[in-house]
Amino acid sequence: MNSFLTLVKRDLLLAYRSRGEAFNSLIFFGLVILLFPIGISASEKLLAEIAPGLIWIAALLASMLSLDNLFKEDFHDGTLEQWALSHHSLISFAWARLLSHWIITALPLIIIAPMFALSLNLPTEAIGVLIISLLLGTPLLTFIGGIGVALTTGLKKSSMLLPLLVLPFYIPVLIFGASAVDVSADGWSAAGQLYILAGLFVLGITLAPFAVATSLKVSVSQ
Amino acid sequence: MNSFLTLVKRDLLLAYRSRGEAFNSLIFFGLVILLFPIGISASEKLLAEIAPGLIWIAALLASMLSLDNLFKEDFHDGTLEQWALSHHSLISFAWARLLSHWIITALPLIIIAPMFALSLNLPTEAIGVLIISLLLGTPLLTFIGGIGVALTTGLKKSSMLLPLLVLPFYIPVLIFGASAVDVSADGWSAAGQLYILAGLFVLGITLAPFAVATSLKVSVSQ
Amino acid sequence: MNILIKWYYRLGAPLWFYPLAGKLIPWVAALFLLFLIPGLYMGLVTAPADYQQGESFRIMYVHVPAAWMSMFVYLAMAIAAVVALVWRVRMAEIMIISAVPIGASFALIALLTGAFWGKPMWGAWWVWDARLTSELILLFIYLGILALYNAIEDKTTAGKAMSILTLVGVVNLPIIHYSVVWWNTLHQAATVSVFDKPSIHIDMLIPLLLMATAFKFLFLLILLLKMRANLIEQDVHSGWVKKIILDKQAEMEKEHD
Amino acid sequence: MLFSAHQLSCIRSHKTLFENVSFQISAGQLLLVEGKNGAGKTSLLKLLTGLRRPDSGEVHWNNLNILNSESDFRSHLAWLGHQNPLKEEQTALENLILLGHIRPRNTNSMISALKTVHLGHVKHKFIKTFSAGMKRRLCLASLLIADTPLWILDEPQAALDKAGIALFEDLAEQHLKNGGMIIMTSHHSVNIAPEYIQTLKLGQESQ
Amino acid sequence: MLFSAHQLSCIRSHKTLFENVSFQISAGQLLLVEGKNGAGKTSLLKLLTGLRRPDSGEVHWNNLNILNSESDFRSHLAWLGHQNPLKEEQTALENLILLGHIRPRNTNSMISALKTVHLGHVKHKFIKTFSAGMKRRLCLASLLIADTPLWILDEPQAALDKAGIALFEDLAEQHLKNGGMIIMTSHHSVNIAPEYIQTLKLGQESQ
Ligand code: HEM
Ligand SMILES: Nc1ncnc2c1ncn2[C@@H]1O[C@H](COP(=O)(O)OP(=O)(O)OP(=O)(O)O)[C@@H](O)[C@H]1O
Ligand SMILES: Nc1ncnc2c1ncn2[C@@H]1O[C@H](COP(=O)(O)OP(=O)(O)OP(=O)(O)O)[C@@H](O)[C@H]1O
Ligand SMILES: [Mg+2]
Ligand SMILES: [Mg+2]
Repeated sequence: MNSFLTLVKRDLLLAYRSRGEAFNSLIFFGLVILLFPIGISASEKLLAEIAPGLIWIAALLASMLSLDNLFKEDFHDGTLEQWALSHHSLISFAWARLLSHWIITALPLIIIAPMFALSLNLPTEAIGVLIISLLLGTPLLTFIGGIGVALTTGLKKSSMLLPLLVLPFYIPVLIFGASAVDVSADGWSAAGQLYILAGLFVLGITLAPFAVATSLKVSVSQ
Repeated sequence: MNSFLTLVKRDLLLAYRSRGEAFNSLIFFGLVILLFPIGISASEKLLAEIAPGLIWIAALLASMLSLDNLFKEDFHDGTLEQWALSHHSLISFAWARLLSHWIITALPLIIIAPMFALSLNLPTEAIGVLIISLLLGTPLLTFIGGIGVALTTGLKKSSMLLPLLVLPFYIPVLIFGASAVDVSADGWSAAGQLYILAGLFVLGITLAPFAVATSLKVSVSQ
Repeated sequence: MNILIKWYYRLGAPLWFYPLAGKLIPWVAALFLLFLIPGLYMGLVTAPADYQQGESFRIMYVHVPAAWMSMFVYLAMAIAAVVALVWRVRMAEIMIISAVPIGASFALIALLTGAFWGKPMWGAWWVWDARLTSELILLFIYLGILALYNAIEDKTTAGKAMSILTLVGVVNLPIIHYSVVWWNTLHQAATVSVFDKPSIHIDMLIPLLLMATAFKFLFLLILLLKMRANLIEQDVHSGWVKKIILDKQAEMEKEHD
Repeated sequence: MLFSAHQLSCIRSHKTLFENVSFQISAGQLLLVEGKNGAGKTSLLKLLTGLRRPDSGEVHWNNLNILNSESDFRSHLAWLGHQNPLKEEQTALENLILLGHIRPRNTNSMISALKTVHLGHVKHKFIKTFSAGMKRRLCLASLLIADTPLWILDEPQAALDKAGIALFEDLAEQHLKNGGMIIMTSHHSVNIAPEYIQTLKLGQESQ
Repeated sequence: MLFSAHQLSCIRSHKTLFENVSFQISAGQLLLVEGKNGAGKTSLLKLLTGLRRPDSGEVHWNNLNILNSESDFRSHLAWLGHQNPLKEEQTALENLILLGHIRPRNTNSMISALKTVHLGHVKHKFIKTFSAGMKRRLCLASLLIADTPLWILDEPQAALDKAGIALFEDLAEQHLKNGGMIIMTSHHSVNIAPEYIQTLKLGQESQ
């Protein structure tokens, strides 16, 4: 537990030190959303219509791209090797990395999402659901993505593989997340979608760290 | 000239060896386009309406993300240092890298774009303009992006900066590219937009390698 | 030519520049006020209300000079960038980095005032029109230059990298200026031109020109202040700063006697 | 305490690097693995730590296969590979604190460990401003604060200057005197009293 | 042929690494740069190649400042830094061909250069399967096919085994005999006839 907290603290400190990095996925998120009004010269109505999907897709892409850094540095500088050989279990290491990665890359994005949503004319009623769906969905994206990264992190040319590995698991999250916002923008209740997301959330968050730890062990032994 | 060709050949060979990498931006491109119908549960008409912008934005993002690898490896393994100290000019090095990077990351994307365009119900008449606009626009993206990468390549935490540096220059390309396809989808002539793109193309392709070479020299001297 | 080069290098020497800037500052400040006060008075009080736009057009007296300055500052930076890259004059780099936040502020002011003006005029805060977009891009370029400079720890390298980026960004200036000609947009076409008779009433023009001149002096004023600050900050460890501090101390002691 | 390898062999891309490597060391002994470039020294060390599985043979810690008694073995092991497991954006002290969490701690203070490797005066500096040798020394400091009898080190002297190498030899000898064990590779002669040292030569055939 | 440095100084993050470093070497001489970890050896070599600009002082090639006669100087220079400028996904021969394009070529064939550094039998293997020492040898081979009198090498012996070091010393002596010049750093003694060698010690103060 002690070393778990130290790890989380280290990661947050590092993220703070190189602030830029933490804003990275935030900027990318904003970018994707910003480019749309520019690129499709759309009417306000059209924008509002695609807003839920757009925000969710932007969040998904930002989350996927930030994954790359999840274990790469620790792998290349030998830190991962050290943890694999320590008397602590790799599971607590995995948990710590996943948690701090989510805090660094996804939390800022959730905080800023309402602003973008409003600028895309999403109805105010849907903002709450947007935030809840992101709060449930983005940890899932991080944790599922973590498995993919752990599996590919030892490979030199891993970047191509990753989307292929994680995307099939991302799509359900996207569907439920986006449709939750979509229906609540149309004035309906999004409870159904949110329950499913919550279920996936619990499942993912309990099982993924085991898978991540096992995959890391495999990667490190190459 | 001889060393220029050797470099291009090397890059293409390397790309072929690690085929995955070359498909990387292609997959990302496809992904962005693919996620939209899933995420926004849209009608065919709506999709057709946003198709030009969507394809162009996907191309822009794919191009921007692939930039990261443009000089990174050469910088870290000291190859760049070697070229900077060689009796050849860095400009031919820059040209070779930019050209082969475009061939590897953008060309496949242009080849496959019509397929995506059709699946998004873009009118067949607009396909030709789409290809021409991508042929003119993507080299610009690569060459302009190259300047940004060359400037930031020596930095540890460069990834955040890059979008900020290159995006302002990408936006005009996006505007003209997307609107060329847009107007031709509506049955108008896209000549105006294409002329402007062609002008930017000539400008970018002649000037960018100089800027890239100068920036590389600066980066390598750190 | 020779004199020019000599002048250059003298201006390039911090020890020489620092006190000179110090002496200039009060004069520039005075000139700024000299143009600002009548400009504001005439613009806000004596100029006639526009027959079409009513009183809201008065925002022009901030919007237009700020928009002009956002481009002028960039042009000045680009010239300094050439100087920095070709002749390796460090003062030129200091000038650029000092000018960036000022230019960015002008661009931001132009954008904000434009947006406030656009709401009553066009019924929207923002449209994706060529001039508006290219001005927004200008702001981003300013921010990019600033971020790049701050990201590179070695300031010699940072100065060079920044100069290159500044030069690359110059392409945006003609786009901003001619956007109203090249594309049909919502935005006003040029009303003031060096060659043509201005298409604006003389009572409106005079305060506009006064304000524009005042903004130029404002720029110069802030630039000198910032350059002095940046110089001291970068060179704390170097000899000339110590010398200036010693001189200052000697001066103060003399006053005490 | 006993660490032993039995008939180890290792195959990489269809080439047998070594076969039938066996040895045994006990408290206070150092095993020096020698061999040409590419002989398989790094590969052997990875087998000994359990990072890689041997293609045949077994590694034993106190007569138990290390793959079966993993957590017990690991709480006695300190491993230092080719790379320095340091974060560039953290200071020397912060890095050491983190490395301290990986292995069981002994009672030495971090500060005194940093002083021992002559980094006391830069403990609050970022690693990115360190030269190659300074980084390596910081890694050595992490061994001093760990309560692990078995050190497995891959070219610990690499990048160190003469003073640094002498320092390392001192530390190693001290560790052996206190009943520790060391397994290490090196391309250079190691100035430690020969009664501690066993040598293992890998790859006799011409590479 | 004359290579000389005049009153060089180098500052990194407000710390003066060295000041007033001057030397001069001519055909057939080797300058050995020595100093503790962090003394600034790597930094000095970068000034000498022109990769970094000195904070004061000048470097001259045949009495011309290298910053003014860049392309002339560079066509006489071969530089080898800490890193190996090799591509993992290419074979040894392919890498050598590319390195051959960077510098002016002499008449030695690639194959014979590879044989000289004992890599003839793996010339069609990918670099990623090479050990640290094999990579370094391949870099040495790239010097053999270049027609450049001045070699500037940062720790060329690092990662080499004893045979590799002896090989390097042979090659260096050969180069000096043929009228070449070498500037290099090393933490170890260099076994080359002392009449060729000048030594430059950096950083006398304790680091
Ligand atoms: C956010 C919105 C706006 C932006 C970014 C913007 C930007 C600019 C820029 C960059 C210029 C200087 C052009 C040059 O010198 O070439 C300018 C000038 C000017 N703007 Fe705006 N503007 C905005 C909104 C407006 C609005 C709503 C009006 C009035 C209807 C307006 C009226 C003018 C006028 C009269 C000029 C002077 C034209 C000249 O003499 O060149 N602007 N604006
Ligand atoms: N990833 C790999 N894939 C295939 N072969 C490999 C790989 N890594 C190493 N090898 C091969 O294994 C052999 C031993 O490599 P190893 O790194 O263990 O050597 P070493 O004795 O540590 O050499 P050095 O003294 O140069 O560090 C080498 O011949 C190398 O070609
Ligand atoms: N990027 C940097 N930023 C700030 N300081 C640096 C940087 N790189 C090196 N230094 C400092 O410069 C000094 C000299 O570094 P350099 O790499 O030249 O040493 P060296 O003599 O080559 O050492 P080694 O023998 O360990 O290779 C070190 O004290 C280091 O702290
Ligand atoms: Mg090894
Ligand atoms: Mg060094």
